[in-house]
Amino acid sequence: MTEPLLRVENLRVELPGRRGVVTAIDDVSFAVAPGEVLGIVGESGAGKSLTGAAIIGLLEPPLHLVGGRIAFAGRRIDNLPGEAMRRIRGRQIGMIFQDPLTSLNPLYTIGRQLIETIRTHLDLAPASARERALALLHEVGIAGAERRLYQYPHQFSGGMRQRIVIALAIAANPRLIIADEPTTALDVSIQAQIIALLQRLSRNSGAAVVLISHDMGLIAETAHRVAVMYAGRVVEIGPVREIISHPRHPYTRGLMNAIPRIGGGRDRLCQIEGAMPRLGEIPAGCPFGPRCAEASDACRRWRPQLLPAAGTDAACWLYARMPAPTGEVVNG
Amino acid sequence: MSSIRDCGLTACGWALADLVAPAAAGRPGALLRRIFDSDLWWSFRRSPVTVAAAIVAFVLIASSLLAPWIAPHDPFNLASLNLLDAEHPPAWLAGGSWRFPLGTDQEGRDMLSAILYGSRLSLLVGFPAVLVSMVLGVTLGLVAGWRGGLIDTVIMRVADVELSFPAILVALLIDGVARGVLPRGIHNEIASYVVIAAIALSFWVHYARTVRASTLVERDKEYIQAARVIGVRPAKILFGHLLPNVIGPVLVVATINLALAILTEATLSFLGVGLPPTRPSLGTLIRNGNDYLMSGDWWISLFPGAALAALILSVNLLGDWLRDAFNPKLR
Amino acid sequence: MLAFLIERLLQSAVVMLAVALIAFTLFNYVGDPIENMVGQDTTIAERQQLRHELGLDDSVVVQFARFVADAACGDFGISYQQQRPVGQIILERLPATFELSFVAVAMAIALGVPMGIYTGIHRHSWLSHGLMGLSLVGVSLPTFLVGILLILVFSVDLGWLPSFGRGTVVHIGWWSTGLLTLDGWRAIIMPATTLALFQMTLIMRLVRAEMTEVLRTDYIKFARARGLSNRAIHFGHALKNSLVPVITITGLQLGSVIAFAIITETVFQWPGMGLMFIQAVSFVDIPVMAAYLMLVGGFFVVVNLVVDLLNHVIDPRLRVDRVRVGIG
Amino acid sequence: MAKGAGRATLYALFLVMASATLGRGEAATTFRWSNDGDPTTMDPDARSDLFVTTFDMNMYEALIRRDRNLKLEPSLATAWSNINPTTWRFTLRQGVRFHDGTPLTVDDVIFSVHRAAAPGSDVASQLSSIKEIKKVDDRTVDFITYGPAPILPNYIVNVPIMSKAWCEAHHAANVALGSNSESYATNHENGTGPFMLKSRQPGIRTVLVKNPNWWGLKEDPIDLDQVDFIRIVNPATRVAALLSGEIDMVYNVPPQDIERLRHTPGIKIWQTPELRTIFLGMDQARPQLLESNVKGKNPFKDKRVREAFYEAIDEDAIATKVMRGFARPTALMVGPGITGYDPALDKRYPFDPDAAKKLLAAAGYPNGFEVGFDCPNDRYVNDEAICQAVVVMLARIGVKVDLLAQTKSKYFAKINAPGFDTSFYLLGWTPTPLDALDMLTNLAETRGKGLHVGAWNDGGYSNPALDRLIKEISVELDSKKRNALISKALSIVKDDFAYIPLHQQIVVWASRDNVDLAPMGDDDLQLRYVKMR
Repeated sequence: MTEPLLRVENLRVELPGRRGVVTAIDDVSFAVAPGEVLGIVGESGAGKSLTGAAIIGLLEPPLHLVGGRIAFAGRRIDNLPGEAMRRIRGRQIGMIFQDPLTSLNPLYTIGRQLIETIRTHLDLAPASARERALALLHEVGIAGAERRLYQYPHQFSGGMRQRIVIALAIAANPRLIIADEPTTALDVSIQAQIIALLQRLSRNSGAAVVLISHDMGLIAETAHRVAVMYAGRVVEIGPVREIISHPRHPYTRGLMNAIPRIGGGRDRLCQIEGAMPRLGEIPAGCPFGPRCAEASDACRRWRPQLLPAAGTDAACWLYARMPAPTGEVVNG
Repeated sequence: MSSIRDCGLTACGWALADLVAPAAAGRPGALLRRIFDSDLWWSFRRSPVTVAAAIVAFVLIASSLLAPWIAPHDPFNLASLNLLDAEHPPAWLAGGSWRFPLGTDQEGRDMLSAILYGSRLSLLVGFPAVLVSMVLGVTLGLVAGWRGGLIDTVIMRVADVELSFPAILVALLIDGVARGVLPRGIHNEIASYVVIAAIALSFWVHYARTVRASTLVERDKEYIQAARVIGVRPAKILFGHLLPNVIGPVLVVATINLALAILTEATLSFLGVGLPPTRPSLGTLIRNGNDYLMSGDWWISLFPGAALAALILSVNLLGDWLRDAFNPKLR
Repeated sequence: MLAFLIERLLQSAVVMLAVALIAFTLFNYVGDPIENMVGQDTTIAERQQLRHELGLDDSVVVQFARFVADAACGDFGISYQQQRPVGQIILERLPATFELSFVAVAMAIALGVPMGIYTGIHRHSWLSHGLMGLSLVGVSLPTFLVGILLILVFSVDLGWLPSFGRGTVVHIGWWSTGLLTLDGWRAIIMPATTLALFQMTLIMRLVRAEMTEVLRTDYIKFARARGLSNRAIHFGHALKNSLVPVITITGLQLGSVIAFAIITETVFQWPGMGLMFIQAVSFVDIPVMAAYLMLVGGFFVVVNLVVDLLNHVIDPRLRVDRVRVGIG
Repeated sequence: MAKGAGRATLYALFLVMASATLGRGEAATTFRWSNDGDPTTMDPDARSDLFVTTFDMNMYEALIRRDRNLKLEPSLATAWSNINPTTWRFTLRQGVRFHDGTPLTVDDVIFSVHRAAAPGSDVASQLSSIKEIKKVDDRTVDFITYGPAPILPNYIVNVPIMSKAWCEAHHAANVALGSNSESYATNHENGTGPFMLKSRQPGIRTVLVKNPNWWGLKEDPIDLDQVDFIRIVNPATRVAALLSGEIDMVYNVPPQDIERLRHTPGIKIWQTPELRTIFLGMDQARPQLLESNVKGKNPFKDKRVREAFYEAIDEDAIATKVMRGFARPTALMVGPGITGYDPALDKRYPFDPDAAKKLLAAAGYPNGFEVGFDCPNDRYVNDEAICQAVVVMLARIGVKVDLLAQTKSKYFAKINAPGFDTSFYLLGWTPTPLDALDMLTNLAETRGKGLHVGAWNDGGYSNPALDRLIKEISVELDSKKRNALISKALSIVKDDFAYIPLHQQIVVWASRDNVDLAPMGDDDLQLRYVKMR
């Protein structure tokens, strides 16, 4: 296993609110190897986007990092001073947001926004920066880049704008790209093109990708490994094949069954009863406990750690060969 | 982004509904608990500046509205004025007396009572004037921005004509007409309405232009088109969805215009078209006192000035908090 | 765009005519100029004769028609008070008011915008609260009080600045400027500050309100994610997006600069058009008042035009819409 | 603009800037003075108020002038006498030259009198008694009047002598008031006086310089080389300019600042009683008052009501508090310095609110009545404050007064002819020829057709006996007998309470302490008397 490009250990993010402090991300750990595509999946509100924001250091106050370490290419980046972190953003880690309509500054031409980002990180004269911008546009599949460089965002379609966002994100050849629901706002046909584009770019530049999405189908086709998050925690993580074919954690299983299959039966899709608990009201023990059919007394009292479960790691007592750790209750 | 704006209304609608609903259900106690429990109160309590501003505003407005009962003298009752006690310095200075705690003006009016009565008059002119001009201006601004075409041109050109007449001239016109039409006696009673009309007529333009500019930008946003698509009546779209998203700058202009309204009233009174000289407002007190600054009677002008400054300061700070609190995007 | 310009200029002509008509109906409420033109010994017969000569006993419509006809060929009539052509008086007084307003607005923008940005970015720093509070005091004190207090401190007590007038003035053609002499600058500081105070507060608060909203948008978040410097984000991306409402209101506030200029010029004896107008009102000098209002009316139309154009320059979305919807 | 041209203009601007700041060297002795009003015209015949007259009469001169004690003294005429009841003969001073060098001749005198009497001239009404003017020889001229005109010299003081050639050359032969072409004489002058016009910015600044070959230099050596008149409208700014030393003298000093100025080092206060009398008038003509709740009759027609109003007003309080001691309470409609003023009569009826209440009850108004009160707020010193004080005092005896204070142009348009639209008003009057007859004809005589007759009698007071007395006074040549008749007339006006006189204002000027002035009753600043150490 080569040294992981990104290593996240026991990440903990809290949100001080009116009724006391709430834990938004609780003890999340995972790693991403260079060139690898890690999918992070889960219901909305499970903390996927927050994890992405935490990695790139863009948590908006009052959200703030409380515990854990984030290491990028072996160097800790969660405690870097503002200026140092800023230099990493865009240069080492690129980020793509969900809604292309609002991710681009309406008053600047796309050329200007591209050239500005390029010259911020790469020491290029304006003319060569312009060449690179044109090359980027070409690379992300925008025809007639020469003419369109000086047009404004509102003169492009949703799909085209997302391509420009991606061009912006990879402008400085970052080694890691965090894509937060990159295709959610687009229709299906464009989605496929965007995903293919992301895969091609990642393969060509060897950049790792953290793909955040609630669309299991998308993750299944794209990611090498998948982390399933629930109520601010990683409940299961492992190679995509394993997660798809035989999910270990009951929640992951529920998710897989919820995906309609082509040629599958016509009857009702099976649903997971209840709803994910709000951040302030996470039950003791396993957060999925109340909704889990196989919940046992242990599940209700002790919080499971990520335990190896034949092929994937799952935070579930079903796979604990050893008896549950004695007495010690860890409450989220 | 557009989704956040879309819930702009619902958020503040929610805050209000949250407060009102239980009262409607006939449980006033619950309303109080609701208020103290709601988000608004929490954000209010958190910023000390706003709490201080609220206290100052409350004290000033309450004391001025209760002036007839709490003021030591009645400055508008001419019979009680005695010319010989004119220009007493404040009580704590030599020559001052505790009968007139803040001293007296050039006509023997006790400063403290004059400030209380004066600010009552100023408020009774200031607030309605700003309200009327805001309602008128915002409505016309929305309509101009929304409909575009001829209506927009007409409204904006009327605004230009309006803009070129300083409030002073507008007041002269209205006063002249009022004086010509109405018999002398009634004129004094409606003097304050004349002033309100004059100020409102020359201030509505500020709101109209601002709202129009913002409407032009918001009009093509998706949440508006969405509302249009589901058949919401245009008026509901304008006032329900669009207005909350353009209200920010309007509140800024409104709170500052309150200061402008009070001062304009003083200028009009000086020209003899505002309130009658025998019933001076806060602005008139400052203007009259202004001539005495050089003669060493600084208190005639500075105390009313300070009162006005405190009033405007607190109202504006409250305005700031209110705008931020009601703006879901900033929560 | 040319069609749009011509259309707006035509509209401005209509506006100026409307202003002149309203002004004329107004004048018979303002008082009777004859009283001020003659001494106490002039007989009633002479007054009637003078009134007839000046055409004051004609109906308002006739007076208005005559005024517009003359104005069209640049003759604004003779001032009752100064017995001189109104056009000449305006040419003398215009530069003073223009320079004062220009310096005041420049000062207001130069101070208001950065302060607005700072308080917009650091919303809860004590300095922001200090700035917000301080700026309000400037707004809530009446202009004439602020003016007098400045004079008291800087002219009477310290003697640094002149308490009145425009200092030595350099004539370039018919235009007179005080900005070329040190004495001129010393004279303009206090009046410009008094005038700028109100504008500065308004601009600051507006920029703050808009900046706070813009900083929450996705494209700012994306800009940060791209590692752009704070300066580029705040002064580049964020500021430009906050400018649209600010420009509209600042353009609009030029009007209140003119209204406040009337008071400021009276306090500092600044030989501008505001002072001329106030004296014309108290003297009921109809030609001067009519000319002033027409000029101000025209000025506003131009300002509004410029504001609309600026908005189009800044916001490309408006530009496209204009073509599609044909905004008036 | 090509690069080179840009740099060139920059140099030009820079040079202009440098020269402007250098060229400000002070002239020998410059006297800088300021006032709120402005000398609106340099044409001495077109002037409309006292201040313009004062200013212009430093450049122009008349045949006769007044000295610092208001006594008549020779000016362009060396001698004058009433050779027969209807003829005044004047002998012209020799060797006098106008500012443009042309000599002064009798033809100039005749031309000037005709110009002054022509319509449009503000002085015309004062020359109504002159039938014709005849040239006797190169040194003497005769004024023939319709009837005996004992006070003609008092009017001649106000007739400025202009150069016939200069006026005709610049087609300023008559006053341009009201015409729609600008008159040359408005902004240029060619007088014979001690000062000449150097530069003029109307409404802002007017600069005069000494006339080196003035005929009067021997008796009155002129101390000043240049006189800068700077207009400052705002009272507080005007006082500040004096305190900060930017100006040497303030002509119109706000009364409330006088106390402080008196105690400020480096400042000197000059004062002398002014000739203008401030008084209250009542509408005694209309059967029913325009602005009152009394219907069917006019309370002011009843002498007891007028006396009640008189005794309800505490003039001493007004003089000390409102006017801060700068007013001289008066019982008569004319003050000291006016020919015919009789000090014996100058005792006010006592201030007695209780007696006033009784009088009102006796007249049928036990709890008073309502009446409108018209007042200017920017014409006389503290005019609005005086009115508010009167309102307060009358309120104490039950009379509810509805005060309408307006700017002077609206105020005069309301109360003066032809409408006389007022019931109770405040007014001030300065007899221009400094003679009581002027006050009696304008204010006390029943309104009639003739010139002046009751022209300003806005209240419509009418007393046939008084009218006959006034006719007698106007033709009585013996000054002792004339003064006796005037005293009789003044006592009638006083005892009949035709008006309620309040006070004569006191002229107050303020200056730096290195300035020496000669304040005069008619508020006339004669620059020839001004000295600077």
